[in-house]
Amino acid sequence: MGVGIKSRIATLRLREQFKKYNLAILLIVFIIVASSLSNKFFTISNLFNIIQQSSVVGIITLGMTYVILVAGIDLSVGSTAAFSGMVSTILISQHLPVIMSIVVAIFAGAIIGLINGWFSSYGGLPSFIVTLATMVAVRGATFILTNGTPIYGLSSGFTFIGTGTIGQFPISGAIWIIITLVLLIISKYTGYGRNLYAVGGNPEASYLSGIKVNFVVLIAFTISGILSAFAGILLASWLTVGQPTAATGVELNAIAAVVLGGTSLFGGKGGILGSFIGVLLMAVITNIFNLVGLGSYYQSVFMGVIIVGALMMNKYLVGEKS
Amino acid sequence: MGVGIKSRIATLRLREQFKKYNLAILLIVFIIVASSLSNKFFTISNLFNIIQQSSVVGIITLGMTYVILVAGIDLSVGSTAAFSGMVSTILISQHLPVIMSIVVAIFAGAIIGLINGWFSSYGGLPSFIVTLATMVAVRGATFILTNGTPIYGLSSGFTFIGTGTIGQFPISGAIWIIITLVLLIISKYTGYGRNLYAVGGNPEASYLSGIKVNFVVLIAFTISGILSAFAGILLASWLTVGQPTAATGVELNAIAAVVLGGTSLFGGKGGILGSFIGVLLMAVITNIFNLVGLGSYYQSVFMGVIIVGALMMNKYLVGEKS
Amino acid sequence: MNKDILSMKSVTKCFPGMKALDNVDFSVCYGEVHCLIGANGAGKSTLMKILTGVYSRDSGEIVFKGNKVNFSSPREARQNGISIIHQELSLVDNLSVAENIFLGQNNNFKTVNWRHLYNESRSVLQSIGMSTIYPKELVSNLSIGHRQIVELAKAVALDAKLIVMDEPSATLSGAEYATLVRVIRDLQRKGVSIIYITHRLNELFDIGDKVTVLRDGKVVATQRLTDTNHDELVFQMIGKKVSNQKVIRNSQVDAQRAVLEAQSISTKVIKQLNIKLHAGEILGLYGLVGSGRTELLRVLYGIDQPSSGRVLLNGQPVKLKSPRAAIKKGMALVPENRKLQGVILGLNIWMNATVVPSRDFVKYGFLRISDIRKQVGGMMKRLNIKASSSNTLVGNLSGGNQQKVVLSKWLLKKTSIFLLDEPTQGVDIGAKEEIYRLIYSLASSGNSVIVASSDHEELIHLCDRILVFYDGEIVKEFIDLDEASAKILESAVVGR
Amino acid sequence: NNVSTPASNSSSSGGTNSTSSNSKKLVIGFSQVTLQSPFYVSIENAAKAEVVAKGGQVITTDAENDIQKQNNDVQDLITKGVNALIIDPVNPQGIAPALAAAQKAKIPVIAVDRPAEGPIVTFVGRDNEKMGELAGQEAVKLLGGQGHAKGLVIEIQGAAGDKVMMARRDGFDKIVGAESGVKIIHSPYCDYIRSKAVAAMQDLIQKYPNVSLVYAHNDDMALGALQVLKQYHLDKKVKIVSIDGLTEDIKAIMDGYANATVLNDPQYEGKLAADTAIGAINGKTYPSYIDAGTTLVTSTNASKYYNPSNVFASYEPASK
Ligand SMILES: Nc1ncnc2c1ncn2[C@@H]1O[C@H](COP(=O)(O)OP(=O)(O)OP(=O)(O)O)[C@@H](O)[C@H]1O
Ligand SMILES: Nc1ncnc2c1ncn2[C@@H]1O[C@H](COP(=O)(O)OP(=O)(O)OP(=O)(O)O)[C@@H](O)[C@H]1O
Ligand SMILES: O[C@@H]1[C@H](O)[C@H](O)CO[C@H]1O
Ligand SMILES: [Mg+2]
Ligand SMILES: [Mg+2]
Repeated sequence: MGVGIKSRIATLRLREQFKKYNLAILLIVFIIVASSLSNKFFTISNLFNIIQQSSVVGIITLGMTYVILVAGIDLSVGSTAAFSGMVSTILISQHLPVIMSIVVAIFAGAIIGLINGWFSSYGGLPSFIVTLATMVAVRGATFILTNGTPIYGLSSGFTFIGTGTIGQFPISGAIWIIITLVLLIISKYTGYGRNLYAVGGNPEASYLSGIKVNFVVLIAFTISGILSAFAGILLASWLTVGQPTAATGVELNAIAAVVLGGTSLFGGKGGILGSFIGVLLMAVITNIFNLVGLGSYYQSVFMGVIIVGALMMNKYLVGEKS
Repeated sequence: MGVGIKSRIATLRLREQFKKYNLAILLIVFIIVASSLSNKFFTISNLFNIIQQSSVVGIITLGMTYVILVAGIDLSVGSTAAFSGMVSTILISQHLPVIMSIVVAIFAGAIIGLINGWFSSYGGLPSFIVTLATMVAVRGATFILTNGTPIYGLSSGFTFIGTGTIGQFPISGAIWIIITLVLLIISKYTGYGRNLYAVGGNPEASYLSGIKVNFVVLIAFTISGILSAFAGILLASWLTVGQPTAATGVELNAIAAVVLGGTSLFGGKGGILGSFIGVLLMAVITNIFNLVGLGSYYQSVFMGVIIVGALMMNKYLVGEKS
Repeated sequence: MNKDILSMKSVTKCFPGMKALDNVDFSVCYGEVHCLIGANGAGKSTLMKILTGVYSRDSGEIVFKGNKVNFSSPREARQNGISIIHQELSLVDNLSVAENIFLGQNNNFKTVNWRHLYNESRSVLQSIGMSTIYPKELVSNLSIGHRQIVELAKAVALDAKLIVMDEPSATLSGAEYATLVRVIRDLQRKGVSIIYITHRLNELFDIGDKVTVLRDGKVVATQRLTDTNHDELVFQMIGKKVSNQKVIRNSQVDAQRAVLEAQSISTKVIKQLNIKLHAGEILGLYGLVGSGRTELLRVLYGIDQPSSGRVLLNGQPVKLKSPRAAIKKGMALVPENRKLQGVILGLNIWMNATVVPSRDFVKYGFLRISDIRKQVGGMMKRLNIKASSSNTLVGNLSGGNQQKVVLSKWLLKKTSIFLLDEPTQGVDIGAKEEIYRLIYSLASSGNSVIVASSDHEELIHLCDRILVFYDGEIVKEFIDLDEASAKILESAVVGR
Repeated sequence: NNVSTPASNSSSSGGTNSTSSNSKKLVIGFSQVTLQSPFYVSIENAAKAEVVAKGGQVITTDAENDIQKQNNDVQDLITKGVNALIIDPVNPQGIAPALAAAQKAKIPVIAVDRPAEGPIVTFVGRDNEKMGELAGQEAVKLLGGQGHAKGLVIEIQGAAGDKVMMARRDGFDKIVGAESGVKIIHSPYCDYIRSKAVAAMQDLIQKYPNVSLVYAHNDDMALGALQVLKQYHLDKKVKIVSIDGLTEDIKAIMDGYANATVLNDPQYEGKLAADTAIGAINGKTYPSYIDAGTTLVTSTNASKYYNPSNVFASYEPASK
């Protein structure tokens, strides 16, 4: 009997351990599967390729993570990315200095984030609907900018950010990793980071404890706006074109990655590192789909099945009850 | 002082009254504005036209309302509609009887709803991610059905449902209104309906009180699946073609209408009648945009602004604190 | 000997890293009121959750009405005739009182007869003597005490054979407690068995037939209440003698200095209230459920704005627009609703304890995490918080231990005016003494404290002065606490 | 040269009062499949410019690729009162309710760019299968000539289920598939969008580093593929053939990065549709199909079509 209980406690302990690293384990499993499906998968160039491809949605996902941590959601990230991408490329095509164009475009993203954040906090509206509205409105504004026409002929100083490499390593990937680290440190080791979790976990208790709940939410959305803007600029730089249709639907990928990464849509639980891995997971899946040449209709079906499957498996292994 | 308090109480009363009818009032305001913007607006044919146009998204919105009442969300409604639309038209083009084809297609929708519901309740996953996955997967499956080609040449027995009228009144509109009434009655006067609100308001308390929380959620999603399927069939019947791309993005319109209609995304508050009006509100807005000939990019911008504006105004008038 | 309606044998339950129940034997006779006591975290709630199908047990056996049972959900337990009032309130806020009373009794496939529902609710409320609660009222509009009453009505409405009450009296004051006792007697007369959990040991002798004491997940004793006494129970609970002599303090009220003052404050609930809190003073607020104590504290703390009147701090009028503003002025609030307002269940102990923004916790913009954890660890020892470490999630703590975490966040913040709303609700007797000692030392070092409590003995024991609330007004002030112990109950009930 | 370009903005909009006396004025409703792609914006702009030049007005709606919305849009245009409709349908069959409503209101309908099934005056468009064939013939030439052609071809496809995509695929595959030395790899659908083509190409290049030619269903995707090829320094080795005549692609052909494109001038198509609509209002009759014409552009004739102030190269069939 005593032995039974001890082993039970041990199992529970093991599960706790597993809970901590489950995502990394999942990623490794996926990588092993992918490698066995195609010998092209585990090559330096393909791996760097995956990182390059993930960096835009990866950066958006980081901002999304902060927003979801405070129990919000940001559907406008794709539109914001497109808007800022257009703004930067328009300015550059008007021969403004690259840096200045980028700064203005990021500023535009910050404003959109502020608007989202204000209405979702001080304004007291659900962020889902606020950002749905800005998603639609900002996309419209993006088309108005150039009447729907893309901007080509960008300076190589600009396109370098998105297409360049350090050695073989893509610069955009490096930027993504750096931003990940910064946001990770903020979330773990600063007051603002702690407040993110508190506000997401229990806004009322946080308010009564003197946390500026609305302000914390406002900033989370602003960060999301800024990062989306930056991602949009990176995308334009990578594609060497400013496109008003860019990044359509990216919000869903970002949200999926955040959830796969273990952050709760109800706020207060999860974190940056999980989202980073979540993005990589999704990228590995699409990459291997393409490498094995799976037809695109089937890709959709499998993608859906794999997402739910991975979450269920994780849930089962971690042994959580609903 | 006494007078001050009396008038204050009167204001509060007024607000309570207003709270009850605020949506209807909002709709009337919109209608008045619309009528003053175009003399074509307030004509029988245009009004019936609006009802006809709204019926598909209207029916989807009803199911969405149940799902949101239990604090879930269903992103897969558009894919389900397309899938069932395709299934019904494929069967009809194989010369199966219309009724039977419709039954099979609705059954398919019910299955998708059951899957969504199971994973979101018994499975313990957030419905956002579950239905995001089915949204992608079911759309893929829809394309697989006919390798992406639409189905046309449907029997007039089938197309009558979507295109026919009673007098001048569109049949599809009548169907929408009947389903609204049925769901309204269920939500107000049956045990299931009351349990919807309880589960949405506090799932834990509901569980502890012996409500079959998972079952209630499962059924809500199943109803959403069934109604989406039906809406998809209606759409195919109206367009006289089964299209794999049909109803893309309709989930966002439905959610916006539900929220405009006063149902809380956190569950437990709101209801069917609000959603009905919410759909009409949105339809009036797009209709008047087209009647005044507002450019499409500007339509997007205005749509976003109006949604947030209407919600803020409502909030302010109802005098709610965040 | 009476036959057993319930017998639980060798029940064991583990949580990650700990054993919550260790071979527990527990049985209840037909028609018996069986009390269950133990320090915070002893396993009382866990045992009841296993009984009612909320948790599954690791091993052991449960026999109910002669049958082996294994409820896999609360629903099954209810269908078999067991109802429970959980320690944490479980009502649906945005539904009416009536719907909450009959929550879980709706058949999904049947229609709802609203008139019938309201009538039934009215008669249930009447039967427990609380017809002042209106069945159509939304629960979100009720004070926490009234919610507790609705919970009682809900448990009664089920027609159960066994009712578990997990700390039903924690926020009830004298009159409502009397109602509770009467309801229990009625039920007992009808042959219903009751398991009663409380930290107010006096209550046991009012209503209990037998008592079982749990300590660290083990049964220490089961005995008839006539065969034991207060001190013995305390000894059994905490395993050591508590010095019977109450903590004595020499109060050092500076009656010349009013640190906090409210002048004719009114809101929807309270009317023209005037109070003064002096430096070094412990001021008690007593009253029936819904009398307006919480409402006053909310105004003082800047949560609600008064419709008239003003608040003065150290003689200066202030307008506190938010709790944050109040905190900046040196105020602290321990709210009455721990789960919704006090703790953040998904965060661990140290994060909860340091959730109040403070310069002390940061250096160069970064959190001094190791220092913070050291401080929190000290506080955990001081308050005897039962947890494996400060990394434990607060959601996994027992109710009383959660309450201690809420207290610790203000002790760490070092404020000067403490507003405590039911500060010892759910706290065990050992820790209660510790909290009293803390409040004393706060006051004697010049801080001021307002305690709103439903436990008049607690107030008499703690305070320098007690104000009695009745229907939003202060109807009595007791400076002589001996007089208070004789008259305070009456005064709260009759409003004079 | 044709008008179009960003400057001639969506001027009919701005919430101006609806013209109540439309009997006197020429008002044409244009239901566009989408305004989120320059190709369709150009058609619309050109049509509008043409009508305005003739003293009329165009009211445009944007179906946002949603067939249901398009039917609603057309219904609204009819309610508003237009003399003729130009429709670029999301789908040839799904537009039936709108066509029925137009017929009832006795409003002539011109389909542009994509065919429509039902009571319409005529369809102004191009033969996309033929465009695929032209691309295919050039591809065969680039790969070694008929009967000798050799190599691996990656075909980047348009939008799943779309008629245009199928025609461009079928035309190309018919020609190139006949070459035994050539193998065609169909890539995932990239929806005519550059970023999707980039991502797909990046993955494909891992698997098929020995690719000899890329055929893209439009220039935007071809340019995406080109970018990836540049990154892997394969741009001079791998041939690129595509469709549309995007000025940026013409430039790439002139610079030797891309090899050929098949013209698909939206400006001319739009102008032609507008002229036809005006004719229809005045009772003129038309054959059921009006071909807007196409031609192949390679390095030999690219400079002739290069005009940096246009988004797309202009082309009018000589026969007209
Ligand atoms: N879900 C859980 N996960 C992990 N540990 C838990 C969980 N629930 C309870 N515990 C632990 O089990 C022990 C017993 O808790 P329980 O709630 O039964 O105590 P209690 O006797 O009811 O105390 P209190 O008087 O404070 O309510 C506590 O140490 C608690 O931390
Ligand atoms: N938002 C509200 N709307 C309507 N009535 C309210 C609202 N909030 C509180 N009340 C009522 O005001 C009264 C005073 O409540 P308060 O919480 O201050 O009482 P209390 O003395 O602290 O009692 P308790 O012990 O129940 O907490 C209660 O009767 C309550 O029902
Ligand atoms: O060629 C055109 C354009 O490239 C457009 O982007 C998609 O549809 C095709 O007809
Ligand atoms: Mg307990
Ligand atoms: Mg209170």
